[in-house]
Amino acid sequence: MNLSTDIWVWVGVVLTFCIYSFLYRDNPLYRFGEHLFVGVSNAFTLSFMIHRIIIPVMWRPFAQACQVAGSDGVSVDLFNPIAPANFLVIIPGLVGCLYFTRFIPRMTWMVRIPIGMFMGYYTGRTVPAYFEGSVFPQMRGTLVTQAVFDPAQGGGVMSGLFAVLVLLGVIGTLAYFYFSKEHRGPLKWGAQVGIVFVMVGFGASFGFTVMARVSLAIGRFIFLMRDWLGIVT
Amino acid sequence: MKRLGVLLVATLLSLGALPVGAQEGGGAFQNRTNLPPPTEVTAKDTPFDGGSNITVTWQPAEGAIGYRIERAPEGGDFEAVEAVGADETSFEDGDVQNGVPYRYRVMALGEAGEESGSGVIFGVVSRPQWFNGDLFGVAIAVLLFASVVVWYIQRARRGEELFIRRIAGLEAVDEAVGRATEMGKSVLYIPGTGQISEMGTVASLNILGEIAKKTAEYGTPINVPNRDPVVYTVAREVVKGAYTAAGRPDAFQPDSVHFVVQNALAYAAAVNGIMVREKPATNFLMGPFHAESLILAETGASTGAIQIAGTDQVPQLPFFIVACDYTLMGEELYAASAYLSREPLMLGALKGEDAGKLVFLLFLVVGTLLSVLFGIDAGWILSTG
Amino acid sequence: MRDKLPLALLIILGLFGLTDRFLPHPIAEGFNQYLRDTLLRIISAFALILGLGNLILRHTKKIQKKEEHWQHSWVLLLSFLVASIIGVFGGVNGELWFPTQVGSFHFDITTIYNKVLIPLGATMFSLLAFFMASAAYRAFRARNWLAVLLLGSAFLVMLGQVPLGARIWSGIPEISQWIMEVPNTAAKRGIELGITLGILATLLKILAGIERSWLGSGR
Amino acid sequence: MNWERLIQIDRRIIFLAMGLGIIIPMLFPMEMPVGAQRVTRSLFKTIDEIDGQEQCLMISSDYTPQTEPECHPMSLALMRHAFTRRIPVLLNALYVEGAPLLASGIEDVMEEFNSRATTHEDSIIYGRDVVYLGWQPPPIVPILAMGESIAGIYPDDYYGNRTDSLEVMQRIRNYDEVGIVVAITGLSAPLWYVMFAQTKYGVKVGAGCTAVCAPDFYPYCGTGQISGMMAGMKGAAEYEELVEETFQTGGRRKATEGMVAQSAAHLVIMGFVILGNIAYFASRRQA
Repeated sequence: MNLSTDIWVWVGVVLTFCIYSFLYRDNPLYRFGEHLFVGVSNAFTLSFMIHRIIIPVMWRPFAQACQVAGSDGVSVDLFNPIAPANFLVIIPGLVGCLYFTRFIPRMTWMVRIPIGMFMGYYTGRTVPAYFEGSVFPQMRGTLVTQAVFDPAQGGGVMSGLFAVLVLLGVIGTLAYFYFSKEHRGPLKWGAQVGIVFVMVGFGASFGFTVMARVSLAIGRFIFLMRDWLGIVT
Repeated sequence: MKRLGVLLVATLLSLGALPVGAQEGGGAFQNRTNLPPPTEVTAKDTPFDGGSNITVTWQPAEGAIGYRIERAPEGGDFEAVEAVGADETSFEDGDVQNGVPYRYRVMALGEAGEESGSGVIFGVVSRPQWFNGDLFGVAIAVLLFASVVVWYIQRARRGEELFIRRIAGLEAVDEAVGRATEMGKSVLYIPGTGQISEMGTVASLNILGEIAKKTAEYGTPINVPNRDPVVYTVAREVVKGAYTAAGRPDAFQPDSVHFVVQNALAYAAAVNGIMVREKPATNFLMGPFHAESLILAETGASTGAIQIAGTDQVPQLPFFIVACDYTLMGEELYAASAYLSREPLMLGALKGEDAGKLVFLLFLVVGTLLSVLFGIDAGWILSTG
Repeated sequence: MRDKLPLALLIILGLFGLTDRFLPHPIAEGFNQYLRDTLLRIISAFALILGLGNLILRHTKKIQKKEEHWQHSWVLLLSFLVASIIGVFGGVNGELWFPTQVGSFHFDITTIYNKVLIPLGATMFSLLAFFMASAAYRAFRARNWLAVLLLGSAFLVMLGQVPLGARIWSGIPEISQWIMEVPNTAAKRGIELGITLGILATLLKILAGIERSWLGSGR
Repeated sequence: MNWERLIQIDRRIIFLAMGLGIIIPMLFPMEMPVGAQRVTRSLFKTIDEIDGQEQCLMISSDYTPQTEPECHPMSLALMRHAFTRRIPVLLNALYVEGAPLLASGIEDVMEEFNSRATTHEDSIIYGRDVVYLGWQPPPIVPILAMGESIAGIYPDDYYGNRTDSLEVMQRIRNYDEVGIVVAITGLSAPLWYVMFAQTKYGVKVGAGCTAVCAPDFYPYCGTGQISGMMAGMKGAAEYEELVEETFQTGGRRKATEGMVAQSAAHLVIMGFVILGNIAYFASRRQA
C-alpha cells in the first residue's frame, strides 16, 4: 500500500467514484460528477474556441487591419478576405450574429441564414465523399474476380467461395432494404438471406467489442489500484 | 487500356488541363563508365492536381543503386532535387512554380560512385487543373444516381401512386408517442451526437420534425437535448416549425430544445441523468452515434422506456439492436421522414433510392459474371486514381 | 424572402460543397478553404455562444424556481464560471495574465482537462464494460431464429477472443475470425451502400426544397 | 423455482459480478497460455530477423492513459525481444499525452535487464542499445522527415541529449537503418507509416493496436504492407508468450495477466447469457 500524495490523483479518484456510483443508482454523488463534467467541459470548449478561433481567425486580422489603416491609410489590400490583415472577417461575424435575431420578434426568420449556409455546404460535401470513400471501394471489393480462385494470385477454392458468400450477403442486404415492394417471392428470399448476414455480423461485432470495453474498465481499475492506492504495480 | 480511355476523356473534359507534353531531347549526358543511363525518361505536369507539381518517370538502368533527379530553370544550372532508391521509377517534384518552364534529367547512380545521366527534357511547365479527372467516375456516378432520384420525384409530382412497404420501427412511432401521452410523461428525442456536417444528423432533424408534429397534436411534452451547438439551433427551428404546422404554436416550449455540452461523454452523462430523473416514457435515439450509443441505450432500457433507435453509423447498430425495442438500420434512418410524412415527393425520392439499389445490384451481378466468365475486370470503372 | 433567401444561400453553398472535391485548382481550393476555415468556423463559434447562453439560462431558471435537484445546477454554473475564467484569462497553457499556478501546483485549463475531464470521460466510457454485460443478459435470448443467430455468433466470437475458446476446440478462434471477415463484412457493405443512396436523396430533397423542416416556422 | 425473477434479475448483480471478475485477477496476477495467431507470429519473426549490427527496431507510440492497458504491454514486450537479441531500439511518441508513459516503460525494461546483467556488455545502456527520441508535433512531420534524417527532426532526445552525439545514432541515419517501425496505436498510425514512410522510403511497418482498430488493419496484413500485428490485449499477450517461450526473459507479462481478467469478464457475460436462456426456456415451460 502506497497511497498517492498528488492532489490531482485524489480529484481523479473522487470523480471516478462519482461516476461509478451510477451503476448502483442515481444519487447526489453522480449528479455532482455529471454537472461538474458538463460545466468544466463547456468551459474548456469556450476557452478553446476563444483562443483558437475567435482571436486568431477573427479578432487578429481585424485588429491588424485597423492598425495598418491607422498608420498607412485604408487600402484595397485590407479588403482581401484571406489576407492576414483584413476588414472582411467582420462579415462571418455579422452572419454569426444573425443567430441572435431569434430574440428579435420580427427578424426571427434570419436565423435561417447561418443555418442554411452551414447545412448547404456540409451536406453538399458529404455526397461525393461517400461515393469516393465508400461506394467505389466497397463495390470493387465485393466484385468476385477470377483472381480470388487463382492460387497463383493468393486465392484458392475457399477464398473464392468466401468472396461469393460476401457477394451474396451484400445482394441480400440490399434486397432487405428494398422498400418499394412487400417482401414476397424471390425478394423475400433475398431479404431473408440479407437479415441472416446482418444478424450474424452484428452478433459478431458485439462479441468482438467486449474485449475493448473490458480493457477500458481495467484501465480505470489500474488507475485506482496503482496510481492511487499503490497496491499493484 | 480501358482505364487509359477514361483518363483521356476526363482529360479532354477538364478544359485547360491538357498536360504540357515533353519529349526526350538533347544529347545524352556524357557517360564515363559502363553504367547505362536511365531510359525513356519523361517529365510532365502532374495531371489532375492543384499545380506546382511535375512528375518525372524513367525506366531503370541496369546496375544502378539509386537515381538522382535534377532540375534546372530555363538558362540556369542543374541542381539535385531528390535522390531515390533503385526500385523507384517515378518522382513527383512538388517544389516548382506554375507557368515556369524547367529542364529535367535523371542520373543513375552506380555502386562505385559513378553517375550516368539521361537526356535532358526541356520546357516542362506545371499548371493547376480545374477538374480532378481521377474522380471522373465519381462525378458520373453522383450525376447518374441524382438523375434517377430526380426522375422519381418528377413521377411523384405527376401524382403517381407510390407504394412503400411497412417499416416496423416506424410503424411503432405513433404507438410510442401515444404511450407517453397516456402515461402523462414526456418524449425524449436525442438527435445523435454528430455535427450538422453529418448527413445522419440532417436525417434525424427531419424525423424530429415529424415526431414533434405528433407530440404537438397529442399535447405531449418533448425534450431534445443537443450535443452540437449548430445542431441545437436547427433543432429548435425544426420543433418550433412543427408545432406551428400542427396548429399549436402556443404549445411550443422554448426550453424543450436545449444545448448541453460538446464533449460526447459529458453529454452521455447528462442525458443519462435526464433518463433516470425525468423517466420519459419514450426515447428516440436517431442520428449518428459513436461509442456512447450503448451508454445511452442501456440506461434508457433500465428506466423501462420504449426505445426506438436509428443510426447510419454501422459499428453502433449491434448495440442499438441489443438494447432498444426497434432499430432503424442505416438507410431506414434516411427513409424515415418520407415514411412518416407520407408526402408524395419525399416518397418519390425514396423510390429513387430503391432504383439506385437495383443499379448497384445489377452492377455487382453483371460485373462478377463478366469477370469470372470472361476475365474482364469490371472494377476499373470504380478506380479513383 | 423569408424562405427563399436562406434556401438560395443553402443551394449556392451546397453546390460549392458538392464540387469541392472535384476542383483541385488553387483558386477553388483557396475559396473552399476560406469557407470552411474562416466563414463557417466563425459562424459555428457564434452558435456555441448561443448554446452556452441557453444552458446558463436553463440552469439559472432551475435555481430560481427551486426545481428538483436545483442545488446541482450551482455545481454546473460555478464550475463553468471558474474554469472559464481560468481558461479564457489564463490561456490554454496558463500563459496569459490570470495566475494558474500556486507553488508547484498547476491548474491551467490544459491541466484541468487532463486531470478532471479525462478521468471523468474515461470512467464514463468504461461503464460500457458493465453495460455490455447487462445488455447481453437481457437481449441474448433465443426467442426466435434471428435472435439465435445474433446470440450464437456473439457467443462464438466472445469464446474465440479468450484462450479458453482455443482450448475447447482450436477451430473456434478461426471461425470467429471468419465470421468477422465474411458475414460481418457483407452485412456492413450492404448497409453502407444503402446509406450512400439515402444521403444522396436527402441532399437532393433539401436542395429541391422538398424537405423543409429545417426552415422551421420562421415567425 | 421462480424463473421469472431470474429473468428480471437486478442489473446490479451483473455489474457486481463483472467488477469482481475484473478486479480479483488484477489483485492476484496469474498467467495463462494464449496461443499466438498468424499475424503476431509474423511480427515476431520479422523483428527476430533484424541484424542488430546493421539495423534497429523503431517503436512509435501514440497511446494515451486510456488505451494503456492494451497498448503499453506491447511496447514492453517489443523492447524485451529486441534487448535479448541485441537489436538497438529507437522510440518516439507521436502525441505528447503518451510521452511520459513510454519513458517509464523504457526505464522499467532497462531496469529489468540491468538488474540481471553482470558485465558492461550484458547491460542495456542508453544511447548504445536504446534511444528515446521524444515527441515532435504534428505526427506527420517526423514520419516523413525520418526518411531523410532521424537526428535532423529530433535534434534532442526526450532527455535533452543531442541526438547525433549518442553512440548508436552514429550508424542509424534514417529509415534505411530501421529494420521495422512498429506503430502502437489507438488510432491509425500504422497506416500513416504505410502511406507516407513505406511508399516513399520502403521501410517495413508493423502494427500494435487496440482491439477496436484491429479490423481496419487486417487487410493490410494480407497484402504484406503491414508485416505483422498485435491486435488488442490478446495480441500483446501472444507476443509476450512468444518472447518468453523463446528467450525466457522472466519479465512481467502484463497483457497475459490482463487476459485473465479479460477471460473472467468474458466468462461472466457468457455465463449470464446461458443463465438467462435457461431461465427463459424454463419459464416458458412453466407457463
